Amino acid sequence: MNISSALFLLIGSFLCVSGGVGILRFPDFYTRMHAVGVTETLATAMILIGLMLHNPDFLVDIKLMIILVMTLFISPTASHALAKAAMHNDLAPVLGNKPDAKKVTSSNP
Amino acid sequence: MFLGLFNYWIVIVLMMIGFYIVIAHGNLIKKIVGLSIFQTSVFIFYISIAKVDGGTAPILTEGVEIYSNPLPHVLILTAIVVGIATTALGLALVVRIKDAYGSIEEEEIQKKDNLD
Amino acid sequence: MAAAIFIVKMKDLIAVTMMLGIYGLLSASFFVAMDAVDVAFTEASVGAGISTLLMLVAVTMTARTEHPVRHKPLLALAVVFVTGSLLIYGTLDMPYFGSADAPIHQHVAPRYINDSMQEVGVPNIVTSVLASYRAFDTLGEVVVIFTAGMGVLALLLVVHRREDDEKIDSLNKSMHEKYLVLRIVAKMLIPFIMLFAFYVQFHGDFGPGGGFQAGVIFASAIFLYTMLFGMSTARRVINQSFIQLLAATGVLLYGSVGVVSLLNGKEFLDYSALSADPVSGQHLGILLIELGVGITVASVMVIIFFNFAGHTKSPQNKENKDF
Amino acid sequence: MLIAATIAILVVMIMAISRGMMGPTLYDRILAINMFGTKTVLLISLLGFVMGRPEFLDIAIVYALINFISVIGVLRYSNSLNLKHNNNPKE
Repeated sequence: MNISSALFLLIGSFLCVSGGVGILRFPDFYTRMHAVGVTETLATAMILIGLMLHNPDFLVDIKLMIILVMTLFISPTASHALAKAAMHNDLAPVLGNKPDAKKVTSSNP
Repeated sequence: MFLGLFNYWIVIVLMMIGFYIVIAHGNLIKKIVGLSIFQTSVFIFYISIAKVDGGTAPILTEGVEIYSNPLPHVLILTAIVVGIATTALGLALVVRIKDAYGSIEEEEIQKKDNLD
Repeated sequence: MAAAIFIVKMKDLIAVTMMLGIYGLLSASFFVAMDAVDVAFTEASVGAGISTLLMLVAVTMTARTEHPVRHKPLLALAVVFVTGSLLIYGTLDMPYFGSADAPIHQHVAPRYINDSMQEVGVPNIVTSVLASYRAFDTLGEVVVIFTAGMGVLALLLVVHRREDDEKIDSLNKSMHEKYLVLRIVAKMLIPFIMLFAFYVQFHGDFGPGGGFQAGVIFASAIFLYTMLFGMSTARRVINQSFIQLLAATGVLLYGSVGVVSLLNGKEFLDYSALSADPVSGQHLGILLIELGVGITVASVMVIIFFNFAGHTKSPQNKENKDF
Repeated sequence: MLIAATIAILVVMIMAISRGMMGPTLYDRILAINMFGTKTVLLISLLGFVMGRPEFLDIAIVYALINFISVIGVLRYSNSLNLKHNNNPKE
């Protein structure tokens, strides 16, 4: 295994874990979505590039490339759709330091 | 010593969870979910007994001697698709029951039947 | 596996459905770890995608929340506990996980693994067993799927009234603004998904894949279209009776391959009768059969989805008429 | 390194599941599913390399597609559901 591939994999794993921490620790839906949406795309790209560098086979590289391109399409689109749907159904974000807003968020199914 | 039987135990726990949902819950959709968990536990059982230590997927390539057993894979592959078809049939029945009785809770349906 | 335990407790049926989706993904990754790539393929497309969708549609059509259980679940718990411990007692005699000398690996499996390359000439043993050695079994499965599709049709058939085009267009326009980004991405993806389905269909001899998976993937592309462009538009593109015809054609294709080999003097579904060279006959037979399976599965899935999703609308229409 | 990445992804999957369980709103759960799906894609491609047979990336492609479709489906039908909820109280 060469160093560059290991480096990419390391960055990818780190981003993944930070996204995971984000989804657990952030206070409301929008911030969570931000954490996931941003890290997910980059982390996926990093890990897939790491695998590409790791692997000599051409066909496998192509398949990884397809996965990468599709993730780059799909992941932001899904995030967009999710946020839009949440906004449409009046899911209030937690703004500033207003503790009341949290109640609104949690009471909404 | 019994660590080698671990896979069966996971299967049994899952199966019992599915079974519990089916017998203890009155909601028909929940019952179907329970059935599908039960079903998946059977899939996992079949697949886990097909695994051979050190074997790889049963697609022939050069330089590989040990393959996992392909037969359970075949059975489960078809079973999954049949499973979704039958689940859809069950859900269709639930929808019709909802149309006819206005409810999908077992007890309410029975009450309505007794009234008639 | 925690997802399953959680499902028991949830009252909100939508959340249950979500967890079922996660459970499907989880079990599919388990299948990959267990070397069952073909099964993982199927579970990926079925368990995670379509079953979640169907459940969700059914939930939207019925009730969202579950009523609290009135009677105590102790009896059920006791029954479950007793059954579980009996089963665990039963496992004590079972062969250990992964041992190569378990009874299951002794009988037909070595023959499949060692001889299928000479007899069938297909590297993917799962495909060769599915479509050649156990073809009769698979025919039965396909018929079951076909019957289930017909059952759904019988239960939920909505007589489609053709809405006037203007209404469809106006609906289309309002949806267009709402789902603009999604529609564009979907337009890019749908051809790719369909192409990929064909790849899965015809590459099934060499890698994981085959008729069942391809059918499900193809159907899911149509689902995507239906969800984003509306039911009536999708019905304009894909005619319901045409789909029903296709579902029957798939089964018929499968069966007729069997009959042809019967007429050529071999046994039912013995493909070596299809060509002078047994191995190329096998290839041809597997190709045709997988095609039949793919057509049937795809069209049955589409039938199921159309009727489920179409059914949601019919009560609303009735209400409108009442007012 | 491959194994380390696999373990990291497994940890993240556990995090996503727990968010799916806790998730106060429906959208949190959908988010958790979406994240879980993407992580499954990565896990499967990594597992292929760990087990030494990386030809099976087709499964990962299917996952990426199906994940998208199911998220869209969930959103679409949850929307229609919420509309129904708003209408029902009058009856």
